[in-house]
Amino acid sequence: MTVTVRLFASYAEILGKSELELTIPDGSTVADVVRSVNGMPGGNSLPPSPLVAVNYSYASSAKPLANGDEIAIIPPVAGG
Amino acid sequence: MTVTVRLFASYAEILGKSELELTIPDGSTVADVVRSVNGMPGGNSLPPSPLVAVNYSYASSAKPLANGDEIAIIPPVAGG
Amino acid sequence: MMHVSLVRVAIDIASLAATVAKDTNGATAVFVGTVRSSNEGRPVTGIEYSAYDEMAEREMVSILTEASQKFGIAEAVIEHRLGTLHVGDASIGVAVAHPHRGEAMDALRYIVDETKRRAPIWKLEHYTDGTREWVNAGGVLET
Amino acid sequence: MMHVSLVRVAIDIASLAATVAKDTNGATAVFVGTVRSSNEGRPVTGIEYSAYDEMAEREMVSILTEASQKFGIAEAVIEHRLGTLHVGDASIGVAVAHPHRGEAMDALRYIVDETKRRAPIWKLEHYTDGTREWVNAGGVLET
Repeated sequence: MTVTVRLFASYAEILGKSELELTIPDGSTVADVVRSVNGMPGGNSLPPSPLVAVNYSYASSAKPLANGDEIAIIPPVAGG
Repeated sequence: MTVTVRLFASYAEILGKSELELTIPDGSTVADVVRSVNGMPGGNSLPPSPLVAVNYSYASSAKPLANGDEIAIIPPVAGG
Repeated sequence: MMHVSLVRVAIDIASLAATVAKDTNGATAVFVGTVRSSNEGRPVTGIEYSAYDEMAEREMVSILTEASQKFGIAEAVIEHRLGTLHVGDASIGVAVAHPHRGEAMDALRYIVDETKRRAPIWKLEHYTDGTREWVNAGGVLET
Repeated sequence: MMHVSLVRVAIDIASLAATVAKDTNGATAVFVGTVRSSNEGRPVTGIEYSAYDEMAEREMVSILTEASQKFGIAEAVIEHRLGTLHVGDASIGVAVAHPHRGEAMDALRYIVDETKRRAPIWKLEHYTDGTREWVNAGGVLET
């Protein structure tokens, strides 16, 4: 299945991109996607367990994913 | 000695006046002035121990007064 | 900038906020009290506000001084309107600024609560049936 | 009226307050966050705000819904600005109205705190020495 991964702020700078498509095995979880991103060039500068949202809601690392999901890796927020 | 007594809001309506001069014996206290006001026409509708300010600060009923003091009898406040 | 005033014109929330603005403050908290269309179930047409002016101003200055000591605020303003107000009109405006939001909101609450508790200001409420009543006149009295 | 928005124009505090005004509400509480001239001792020239727009809006709507359940508020608005802001510019404006002041101020604090904690929005701070830094990027990370 294919999912979209979105990166923001410092994480987008570190990886040099803000969006990518990943093809992953059925049954993959948030943790699997994070591990893939950590393995990309620059990805080891990201924390091993960052905040993640799936389809615009915060999600745990154990959450199983579905085809077409949008996974966002969220740097520490600093709004306001 | 002579003091000024000021009345406000419902208390001014009850007594039909907002200011009066009182001549009182030396050594009089806030409580003595309140007792005088309670004894005036309508004054028995005021509480026996109202909030009182002397010279613009809240004061206890035992506070001794001086010539020229301004004693305000303060109905329950309801600002804002 | 600490400032208190009793006014007889409309309270302008934007100018209150501007009064406390400073480049070192990241947080501005504002409270506005307005005349409600009903109070304890009775429909209200308006409220007449009156005050013991000289004392109300001193009491509000004391409250700002206390807030400054408690919360470290250096910018705060209280504006209280007097006279006849109609439903929706602002009767009180308080603005506080501080470098950080927690202190700004703590100070705002303190100033609003203490002003309502201590400032010698009274409301004569007018109802749609033509009657009127001093608000809180039957409240608990303390020496 | 509950409303959230991400904007790229100046936040107008008077119009925020007007948005939540209603004759049955006696209390309006407003918070405005502005860009400070220094952060942790470093002189700031400006901040670039960016967001995960779709999620930030949903998260802010959730926060207003929670505030409505917790504090009984029916009128609240959050406006967050994005893009390049300079010292003194407002980055966030929150306004809440309620019949009574305690609930209005409780809800204000809840909405401001939760928005700062949960809305996916980031600040890239620019300093007078020409350097820049993602604010809080070294903060505690949680899953």
